Amino acid sequence: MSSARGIFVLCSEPDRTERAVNALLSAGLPMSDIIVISSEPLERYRFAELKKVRMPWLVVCGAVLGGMGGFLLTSLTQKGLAIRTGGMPVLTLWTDGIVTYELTMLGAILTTIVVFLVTARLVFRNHLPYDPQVSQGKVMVGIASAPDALRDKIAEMFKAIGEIRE
Amino acid sequence: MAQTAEQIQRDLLRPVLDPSRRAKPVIAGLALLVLAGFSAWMYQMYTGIGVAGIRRPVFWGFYITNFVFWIGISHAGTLISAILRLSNATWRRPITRCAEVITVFALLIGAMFPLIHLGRPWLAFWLAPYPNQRGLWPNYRSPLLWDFFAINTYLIGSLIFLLLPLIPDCALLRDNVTGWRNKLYSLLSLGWRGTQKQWHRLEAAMHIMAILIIPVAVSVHTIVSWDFAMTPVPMWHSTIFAPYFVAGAIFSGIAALIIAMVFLRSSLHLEEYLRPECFDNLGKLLLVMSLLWFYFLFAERLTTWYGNARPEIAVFWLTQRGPYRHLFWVMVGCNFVLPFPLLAIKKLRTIAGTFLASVAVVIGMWIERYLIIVPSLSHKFLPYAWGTYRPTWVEITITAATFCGMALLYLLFSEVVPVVSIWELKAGLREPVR
Amino acid sequence: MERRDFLKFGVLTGATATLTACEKPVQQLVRFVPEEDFVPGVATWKPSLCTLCPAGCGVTVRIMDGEAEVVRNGQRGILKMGLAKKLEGNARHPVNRGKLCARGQAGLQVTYHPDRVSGPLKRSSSRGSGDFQEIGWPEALSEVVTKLAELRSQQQADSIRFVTGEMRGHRRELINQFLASLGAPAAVQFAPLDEPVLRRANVLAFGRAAMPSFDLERANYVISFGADFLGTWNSPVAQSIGYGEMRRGRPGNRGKFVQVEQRMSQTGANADEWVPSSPGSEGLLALGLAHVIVKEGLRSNPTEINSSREVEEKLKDETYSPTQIATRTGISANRIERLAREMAAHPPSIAVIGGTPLAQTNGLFNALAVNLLNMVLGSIGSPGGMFFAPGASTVKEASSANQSVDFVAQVLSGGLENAEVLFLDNTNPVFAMPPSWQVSQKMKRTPFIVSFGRFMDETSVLADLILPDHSPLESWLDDVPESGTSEAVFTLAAPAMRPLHNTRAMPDVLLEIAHSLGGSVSEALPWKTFEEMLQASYRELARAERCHPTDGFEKFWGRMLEQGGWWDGQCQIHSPESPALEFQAPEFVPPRFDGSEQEFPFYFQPYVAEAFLDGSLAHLPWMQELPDALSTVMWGSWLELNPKTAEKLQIQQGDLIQVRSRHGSLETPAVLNPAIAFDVVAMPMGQGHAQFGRYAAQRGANPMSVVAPLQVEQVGSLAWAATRVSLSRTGRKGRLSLASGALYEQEKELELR
Amino acid sequence: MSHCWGMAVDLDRCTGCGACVIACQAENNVPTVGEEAAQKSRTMHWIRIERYYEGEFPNPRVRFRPVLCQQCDNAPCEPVCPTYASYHTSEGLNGQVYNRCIGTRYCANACPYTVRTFNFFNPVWDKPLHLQLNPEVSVRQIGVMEKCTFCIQRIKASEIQAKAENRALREGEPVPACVQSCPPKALVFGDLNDPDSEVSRLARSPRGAKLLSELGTQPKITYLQRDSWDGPNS
Amino acid sequence: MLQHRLGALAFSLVSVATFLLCSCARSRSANDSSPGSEPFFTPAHPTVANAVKEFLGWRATPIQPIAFPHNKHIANGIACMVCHTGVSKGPVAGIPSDKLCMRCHEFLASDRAEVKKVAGYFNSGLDVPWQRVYGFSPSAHVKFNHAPHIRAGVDCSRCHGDVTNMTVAVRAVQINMGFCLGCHRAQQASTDCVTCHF
Repeated sequence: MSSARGIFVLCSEPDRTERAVNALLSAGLPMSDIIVISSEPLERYRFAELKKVRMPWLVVCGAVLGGMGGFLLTSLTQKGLAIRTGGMPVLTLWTDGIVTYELTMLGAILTTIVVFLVTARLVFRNHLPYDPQVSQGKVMVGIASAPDALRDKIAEMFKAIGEIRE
Repeated sequence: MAQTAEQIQRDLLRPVLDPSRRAKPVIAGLALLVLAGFSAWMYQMYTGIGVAGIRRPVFWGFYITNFVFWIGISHAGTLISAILRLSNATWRRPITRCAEVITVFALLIGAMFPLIHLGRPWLAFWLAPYPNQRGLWPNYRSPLLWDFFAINTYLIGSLIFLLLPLIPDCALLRDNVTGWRNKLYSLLSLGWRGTQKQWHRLEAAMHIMAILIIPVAVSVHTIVSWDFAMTPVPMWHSTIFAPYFVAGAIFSGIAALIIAMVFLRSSLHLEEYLRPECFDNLGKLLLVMSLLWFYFLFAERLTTWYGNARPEIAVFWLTQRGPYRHLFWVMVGCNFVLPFPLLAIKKLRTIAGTFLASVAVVIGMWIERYLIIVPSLSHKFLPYAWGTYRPTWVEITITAATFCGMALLYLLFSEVVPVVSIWELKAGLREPVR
Repeated sequence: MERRDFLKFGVLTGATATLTACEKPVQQLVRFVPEEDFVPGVATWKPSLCTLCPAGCGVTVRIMDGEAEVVRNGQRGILKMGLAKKLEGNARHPVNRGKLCARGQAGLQVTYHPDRVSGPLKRSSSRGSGDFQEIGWPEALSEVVTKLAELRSQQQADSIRFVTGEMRGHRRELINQFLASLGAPAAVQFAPLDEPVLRRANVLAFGRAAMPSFDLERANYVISFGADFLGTWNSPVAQSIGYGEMRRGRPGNRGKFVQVEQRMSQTGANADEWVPSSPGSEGLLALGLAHVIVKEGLRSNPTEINSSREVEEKLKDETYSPTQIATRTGISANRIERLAREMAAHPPSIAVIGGTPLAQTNGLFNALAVNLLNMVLGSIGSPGGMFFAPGASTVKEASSANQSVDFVAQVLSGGLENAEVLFLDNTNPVFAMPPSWQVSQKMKRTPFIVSFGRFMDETSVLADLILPDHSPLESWLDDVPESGTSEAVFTLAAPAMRPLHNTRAMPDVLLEIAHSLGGSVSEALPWKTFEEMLQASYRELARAERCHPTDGFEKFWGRMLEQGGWWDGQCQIHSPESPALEFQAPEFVPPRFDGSEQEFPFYFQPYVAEAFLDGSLAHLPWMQELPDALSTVMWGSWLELNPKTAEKLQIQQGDLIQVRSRHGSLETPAVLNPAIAFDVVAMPMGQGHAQFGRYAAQRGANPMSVVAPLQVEQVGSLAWAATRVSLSRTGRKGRLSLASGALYEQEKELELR
Repeated sequence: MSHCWGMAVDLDRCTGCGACVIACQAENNVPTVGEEAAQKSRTMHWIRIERYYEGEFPNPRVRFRPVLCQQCDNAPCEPVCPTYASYHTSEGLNGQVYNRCIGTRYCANACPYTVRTFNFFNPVWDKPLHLQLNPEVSVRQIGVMEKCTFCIQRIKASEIQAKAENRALREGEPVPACVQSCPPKALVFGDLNDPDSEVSRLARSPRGAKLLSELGTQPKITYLQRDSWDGPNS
Repeated sequence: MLQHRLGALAFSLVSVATFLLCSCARSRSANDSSPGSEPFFTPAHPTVANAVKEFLGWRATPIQPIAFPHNKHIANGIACMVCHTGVSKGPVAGIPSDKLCMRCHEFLASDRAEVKKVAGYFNSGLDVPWQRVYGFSPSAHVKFNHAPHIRAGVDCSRCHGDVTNMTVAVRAVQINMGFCLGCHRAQQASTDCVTCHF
């Protein structure tokens, strides 16, 4: 590990959290480096404001992919099917539509979950510090890798806010 | 809302963390009945589908009734919760998860029935399109195949819809237990930390899912209705069927939700959370659906009666005055006559009132599905081939077992995870009062 | 393998190759083929003969090789053999011309029935207990031989009785020769469908004891008095073919068909007009029709009758005028007149009588009256009329005229108790006779009973010894169809397949017994096998008839076996050969009924069930599951009554009804039939077997158990339609399997209201 | 030239005798189901003779109508089968591929003629009744749907035979078992693509009608209506 | 084989449960009226193991009552069709009855043990209970006709392997629908389902 270690503070209430965040910001850290871990979404606070996500667009892409998959599945089967049907259609556009529709939705749903898991860094990348006290309502604020130069300063600031975790 | 976050957490985690409750005999009893149903199914599988009461011309009976019924019930959840989420109704917070769980379990149970009713269930995998040496594919023209796709999509969707908001609560549990349960919840929480990014993504994903799940749910019951409407069977071949079924599904779904909530409320002491206004609101919804259902019923019956086409009118009179008349009027009573005053009069729209109405609606809607399937099939076009249907003990056992199964799964679920979303309630605390 | 051996093998395979090369093309009628020559998986068609009813249709049997589980020399194993797979009509046979009824086709199941008696049995405990032990053929035969020899030595051969079912051709010939050689009285037939009344009437009217044939193909008007001629009566396949042609075979000319009966039969269901006369009044109605025709001078081509003047005078009598008979027959005078004028205006027309009217106490009157109507219509022996099949004249028919009656007389006069030895073949009087005649009890007193039964039925179970016969498909068969053809026909069939079980053909058994007895008996029956007897006999016949072969008897015989018999191919419809008809106009005799109208308000009409005939086919699962044409009932018996009657008695479809007469009672479910008179209830014969294999035993009820023991006047046969009964509900539901869901196609419910 | 097999049923000839029912049962290995199953209307007959009363005593009438698979051109049973077990053969028949059938029974519900029968149990033939089974037709196993095939095995055998002899099929070849047996010749079978065949001729008859034609299923069986008698030349 | 694996998983789960729960379930005759009858077909499979085997297409290797050496007969110049007579004429190739065997073996190699067995069957009036080597399970519902294939010039070995090197015939070729279809497609023979399934 590099010398850069994380430093966090456990705040017992959201107002303190805001103070902690402000402290970090004042230390010159960018908002994107600041990590706020809580047991509930803290949407009201400034630090919760993140830029717009691209998730819906990805989902639309997934839907299009799913739909294309569905349409290809039905239409290619039609092509590749060796079944003799005595002149009856193997498929029709109307019923193609239904399967295509369902697979479009499935594509969208699966994309949503995948995009969520990836962007929320679940399952895959899991090295964030944590403290079980978060689930008792504490909020953990800090940065994952603080330059040594700043660590002491931050620690100093955090001391007033709450318990420090490294 | 007077609770604090700690209180919420304590109250809602109690059922999970404190297993020393009296549910065990209930669970054992339910499990026994489920086992009986499973045995009946195995007996049927071993001896042949003939142990069921189906016969010519009523080739579909209890099983498909159950299938439609349970798929209908499954619309409780996701649809309601999605609509309420999207409309950002605050009173949704304590009930969304109850509803979503119903969806998943009802769907699982419902999806079992097409398998149970197959003549050769061991070949059910032929419904899936996969490359094979025979060069055979399923027939995409068959509504049953649409069902296959729709139900699978819906099942995956509603499972995700249920599990996504469960992740933070699993993380919460993870921090509150030790030993193997800790490992289990660690796994279930997928490494959830609770960073603001995660929260944000979660809410975004939930929002998208809520949007996605509504058209899927509508399509599922539409397609279930098309299982019937696509065939030239008297009173089935009807354009009204799709909205009729969707409305009926939501109708029975809300009723199921109310019933589940009443049980949860009393057994898990969630009086503080599942508050009367929830029931009042759901009761209003149920009232709307009851009116809608009656409207559809009237439209369907009136056009059939007015059209007076020979095969259709035969089925019409069969249900109206023939051997199915008792069932028919019980259905109307359960779905409209009884719930309407209970739900329309504000004084009666209490927890008990909505509960009573809901029980009636669930019974009535089951009968409705039965009356859609059996009379039509028993009186098709050629009177010589008319017939009757009577279920056997196998069908009855399996049907009863699925109700028990639902209760059992629900009960077990409520013991494993908080059945009311803790983080959503907590978040609700901070919500600016509008 | 050594070189020498290999050469031998080569020769052999060469021979096989030649054999297969000159084999006949498939799918053609071939005579009995040894198993080795079957092409596996390819069907061969062999001619045979249907013995399930007296019509005598020619059939072809589809034979394919298969593996049967058999017992050979006490060892169970697999045998590859030709197996009959399907029966179809013999396309060349003049009676049924390639067609076959449902019953005939189900004949296949007689052979493969799981409850066939598979070997000789000896009674092992008291009579009727049904306990038998298996014995070998030698012991079984020696027992019979000992018994017969003993009787012969005691000069008691006349106490031997032989009762058969309906039987023609050389089987009967052999039995009679066998009996004659023993010095025993001739065999007696007992067949419930034998129609002794009609035979007697035909003897009286035409000097012929045969069943009549009808040229329906060319008829323009057919009136049938109770005869189910499209279903079960006489020669139904031949008659159905003719009916089809009458209806639609002549473009622009569709014949009319009128049926007179109280309960609509399958035949009646096809009628253009259905006339429900009152029970027993059919003869009167026929005379009424004849009255109108004679009185109004509508006759175009009357049959010459010697006594025609007297008969005519008699017919013109006002007693038979439509107005006079209207109340008695229940048919309005206008209608009678219209019918008479119609049938006279559309010659050729035919009147047919059969079934219920003949089973009234005045059955003979009814039959004679219809015969007279035919004469008045001029339909005797003319195209489009009624005639007698020419083949029938070649075999002795007269003796068969009253065989069933003889058996009835024998039963009633104590003939059974007096018998020392009773042989039974293919007949079941215990089942088919009313219990009040106590056939079973009387038979129990007979010291020694031998049955040739293939199945354990109510009569065979009383036997001391059961010597099971081959199934028809395993036997040599021959027949001279009595009706249904205008050609002279001999049907002949070799066994279509090898026997499945340890059975022996009854004629062969008789020959073996005769040879064991030795002496004059053996000399009288010089043939080793039945086949030999047939050959010898047909050699004679071939010489006597015009069919004498120019290319030698062997070829002729081969051709006969290949096509299933011999027929001359010439249509011969001619009047009966009696010089001129001597005929008395019959006197009207009112029918009598057993039981008072007050106590027993309903006429009870058993009828011949389409699927079971007299009950002899109830053991076949295909027949049990064949929905009855009108009631659509399967697997059971039922009582038909009018819905209005049912409503009055508060009876619903499927209710278990108790039917009671003065002589017994039975319980059976009710079936509503809108086409039955209000005061008539009808019930199919054939069910209610106590024993008859797993499919028939303990199923339904036997209508005979309530039938009164009345006899047809001047004939003596059972008047099975002369019973009155009362009905009562038991309060239970009966076991009723109905194929139909609705009576009417247009339900009255359907109107907009 | 491809064939289009069809049938004409002359209801004026049909006597309701049931010969076709047994002929079919014998030819096609149609099992008997026993009384209990028959009570539940689970009989397996591929052809049934419908009986309808009209009117009441003393003027009742009865109509018989043999009903078998109508081999619809536009068959409701075909599209609903999820596995292609019921499908349209190249000769226009409604094929039923037993081994592909998973037993949804959807086709039977969709069939407006209710002519499909289902194997609720494995068929049973008490030994040695199994020896009567026709080896040219499969014995349908539990859980599969079956129905009239127009005796496809006979059609195939005739076609193979004709091909071996290098000729076209003749009129009157093949013949289904029911048609073969029918005593009054009410059933006529043949190639509808051949305008001179008897079945084509009958299909054009003014008496001809299709069963439930209002449903647009386009059956290949023509029913020639029963006439009433109103004179010698009707 | 994917479908088999999938199916196997599902079915084995189910069948284990069946075995546990339905050990008391007796085989039930559809003809209730016929107690004690010995049905040719059981209502379901006689045992669960049996059902699983059929589902997975596992077939026991047939054990023949007599070790018939195909190779010796073929080496002696006896063509297939000498014994399997039906192959060019009809649907079934046919297994000869012991009468055909005895045409030669009455005096050929009649002292050999296996030949004596044939003679034993012949003398008892019964046939040798040969076991099927090929053939389809009843649930395949397939009707195969040899003759058109022979007429089309399909060699016996195409489906039956090289019998010249076999003693007792073994299932040398796994015949399944894919095998049939592959050939039918290559030869442009009909692939209409009712060509074989009826």
